[in-house]
Amino acid sequence: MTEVIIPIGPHHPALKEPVNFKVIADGEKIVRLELDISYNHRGIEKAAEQRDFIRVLPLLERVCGICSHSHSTAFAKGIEEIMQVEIPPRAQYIRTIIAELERMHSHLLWLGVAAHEIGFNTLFMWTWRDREAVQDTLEEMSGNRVHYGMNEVGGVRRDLTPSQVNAALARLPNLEERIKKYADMVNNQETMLIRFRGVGKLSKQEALKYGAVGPTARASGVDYDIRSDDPYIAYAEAPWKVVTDTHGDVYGRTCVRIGELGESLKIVRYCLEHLPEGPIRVTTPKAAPKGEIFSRYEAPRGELAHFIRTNGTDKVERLDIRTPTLANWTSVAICLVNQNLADIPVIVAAIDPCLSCTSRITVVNDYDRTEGVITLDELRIRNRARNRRQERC
Amino acid sequence: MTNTLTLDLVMEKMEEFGTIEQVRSNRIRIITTSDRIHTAIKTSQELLACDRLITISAADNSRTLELIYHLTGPHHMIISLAIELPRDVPETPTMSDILPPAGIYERQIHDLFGIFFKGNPNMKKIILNEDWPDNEYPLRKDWKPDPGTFYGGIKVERI
Amino acid sequence: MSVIKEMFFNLISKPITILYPKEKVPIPGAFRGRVFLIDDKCIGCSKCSLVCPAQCISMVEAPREVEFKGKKLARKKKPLVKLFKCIRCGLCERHCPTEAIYLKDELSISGTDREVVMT
Amino acid sequence: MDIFLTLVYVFLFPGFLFLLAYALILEFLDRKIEARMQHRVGPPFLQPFADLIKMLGKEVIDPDGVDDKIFDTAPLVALAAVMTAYLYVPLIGNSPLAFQGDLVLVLYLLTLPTIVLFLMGWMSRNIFSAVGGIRVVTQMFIYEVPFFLALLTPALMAGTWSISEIAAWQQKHLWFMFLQPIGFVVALIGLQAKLERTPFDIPEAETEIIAGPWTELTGRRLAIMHLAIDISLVAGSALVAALFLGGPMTPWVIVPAWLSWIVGFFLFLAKTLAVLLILSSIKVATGRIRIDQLNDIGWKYIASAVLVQVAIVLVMNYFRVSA
Repeated sequence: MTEVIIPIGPHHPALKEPVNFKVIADGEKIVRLELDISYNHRGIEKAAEQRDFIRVLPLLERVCGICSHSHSTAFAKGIEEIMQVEIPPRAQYIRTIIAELERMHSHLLWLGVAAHEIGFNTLFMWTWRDREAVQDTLEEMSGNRVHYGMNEVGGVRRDLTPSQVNAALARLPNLEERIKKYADMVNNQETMLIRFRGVGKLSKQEALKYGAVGPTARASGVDYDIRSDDPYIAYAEAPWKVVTDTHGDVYGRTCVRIGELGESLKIVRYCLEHLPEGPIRVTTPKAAPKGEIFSRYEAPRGELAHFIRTNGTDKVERLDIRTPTLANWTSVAICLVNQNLADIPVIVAAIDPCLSCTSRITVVNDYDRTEGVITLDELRIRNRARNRRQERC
Repeated sequence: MTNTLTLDLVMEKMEEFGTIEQVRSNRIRIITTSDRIHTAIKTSQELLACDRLITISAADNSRTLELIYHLTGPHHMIISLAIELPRDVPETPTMSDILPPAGIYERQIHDLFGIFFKGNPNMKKIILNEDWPDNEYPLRKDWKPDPGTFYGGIKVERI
Repeated sequence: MSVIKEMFFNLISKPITILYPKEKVPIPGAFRGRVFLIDDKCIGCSKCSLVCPAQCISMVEAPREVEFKGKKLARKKKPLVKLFKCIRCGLCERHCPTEAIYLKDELSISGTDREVVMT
Repeated sequence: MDIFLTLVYVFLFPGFLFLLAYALILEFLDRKIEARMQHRVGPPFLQPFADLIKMLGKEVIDPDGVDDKIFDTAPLVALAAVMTAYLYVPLIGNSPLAFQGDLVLVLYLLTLPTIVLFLMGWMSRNIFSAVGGIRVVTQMFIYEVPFFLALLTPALMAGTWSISEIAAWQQKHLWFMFLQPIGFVVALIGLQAKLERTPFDIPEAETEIIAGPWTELTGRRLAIMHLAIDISLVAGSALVAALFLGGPMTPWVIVPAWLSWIVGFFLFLAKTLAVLLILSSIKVATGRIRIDQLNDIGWKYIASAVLVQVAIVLVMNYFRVSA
């Protein structure tokens, strides 16, 4: 059959995110893939250079909806290191709790979306119902379900009252039982996830060669987890282990993510029970000394790297954000070759792409008052004109 | 050799590429020039077992354009190779032949900083929209959105 | 087949969805909802408008006699929050010296005109 | 029955009026069961009816370069085919229109919507619906043969080709569900595939090819095609109920005719709802499989299972005839 170019377009139902794949398929087999990722680029790196350290954190949280705490922690940790400021242990523990709760809610969300990709909506509904427990805990602690605003240069903005700690601990046993149920469902119920087996295989050498990060790499046996390689905040003290798998395909990534859910729950329980007393933040100087730091963080999707360069003022001279999804795109393109068409959403969803992470610049041109936008009613006028033209001819 | 990588080991292996300093317990920074960067990365891959490129960071310190290649490996140490490029003609050889993930990073840096990577297979625009005017590089310090040009989207006169 | 067992168990148990208009969604006390200002505590130092990332707090002329740390103070202006632009990050509450501006857990933020005046 | 009663039978009570209402009720029950199994609340009772009316009122958009006359008539053909198929299934005792061979006619009429779906996909000049159309046809080839075999084996055993007589035959002997369990299971799987419900909704996999052949259907065309699929759900489950669960008759004869009709009607309702419950739980419990996986499952397991069933039936016939 001749080669067919199928555009999996910017607003594809499988991937509610603005990415465009031009898939060159021969019949049902994929031959080549062209990737176009930047549809909502918001200029966060340029904008970050104009904001002082207090106002840049809310901006950095909005780089990505699901891993907002990752970006603000990576940045705050970097700046504190440049200022040589040691934040109190209680703040470290609170940051770890929020980080691991965010990882749990991100993985549960992914499990639901991956099940939805193969039409298995029951698991989608159940995982998102269980995710509510994590969301409620986060909402109690930080005041908001998504953008937690817990981080500040020099510590944490809100303290955890004993009632919040007990309420969170009360929710963990039920969550633990649900995670065991999902692990058992994935491991020995074959028919459930038959679509995940042997799809999008990535061998260990390929994962290393193409720079895969996070669960995508760990599913191929690469033991690459920043929390254990370069421990930060409270990961050195909490008892946990890196979850790896050898399958390398989408099924392996599912097992890794469910394993990580269990590990995160253990970390959260440990941190909640051993929350040290003491202050939650330290007053830091307004400006950071001239310096440069490469701050790494293990976001739910993989390794997040903030390259921060400061020049003595209270603003950042250069902030280079490399998000995990950007690193995983090359390995996705490799996994997709000669898979068949029906598996594109499953493989792409397997790296849990977060598109708002990968693209970050848009310039709204306010000077000469023209805006690149098309209003809804203009769209309707054009449509009606086209229909009228059709009826006449 | 792979589990710990001490400063002097790196010193002895990478001596001829440029000055080496230990920035932090697990960070080593090497400052070289753009013509030796390719061999520097190749030797660090073979001798220092750095098999993974974390990212290529680019920065503009208003005198020159800087590129920093961050490499790491099973030894959990980060080797950062920094090079400086002149502002008028920023040229450097591509690394995508020895480090495949570098392809996407180089295209992104090319869009935002205008650094040309000789030998990169497809240098298409990846970050900015299609009708972004050419040779306008937003992340450079001296770049201002001048009102005359049109930066994309569909032109609608604001009422 | 534990999935089948759980399916039929769900069939007979009460669904978990909260029927929003009838049943109220429980909002925890610490929720960052609408911005409020205690007028007699505000000393018009415009720290909140400086620190606001969305720049939606503008200072408005509102001369008033205010008592601050025991001393009488003639305040010239007070903050006005455009609630539509406010991203509810809580930075103003964090940096206000006299805790005059604060976020309550009120979910419904509605207003009549474009620039909603803070109550 | 004289002409007047037949007309009432065809148009009013167990006929089209009741069929439209019952199709919407079954769709409501299907969505409600699925929702409750997923721990959700599910739609209100009149939701399918509201969807139908709303879709009928929506603007009809013709894709460029498509002959809109065919696009309008194709759903009507599917609807007509499925409604007539419904009439031959016994509802309140023997259906008045029954004749020798109406089982084959019903099976043929039930495949017409699939052909129409393929045509819609192929005609709408859109890459996604073209791929969807191809998938509809490949899926039809895979499940059609086992489905027909599974439904024809009761006729082999009962010795007649009319559905009503097969149902009557079951009153004197066991239900075919017990006599031919494999056939019953394959019939259910085939029905699930014919109605393109979740394990087999490969043609309209919304995460891969948007809505497959349904992509360009808008307004009243979508409403009619959706209604056709609902009615084929009713017709299919009534057919399976009649062939395997004994249909609306009762073993002991009830003297007053109208009482036996009512009892038969309630039996019909109960059995179709039972079949619906099984179909819904299959839909909730599994995820969509790929077209090539369906291919090897279809031919390896389902086809061979039904062939075994046919062999058993032939052997039983041989002994019974000789004994």
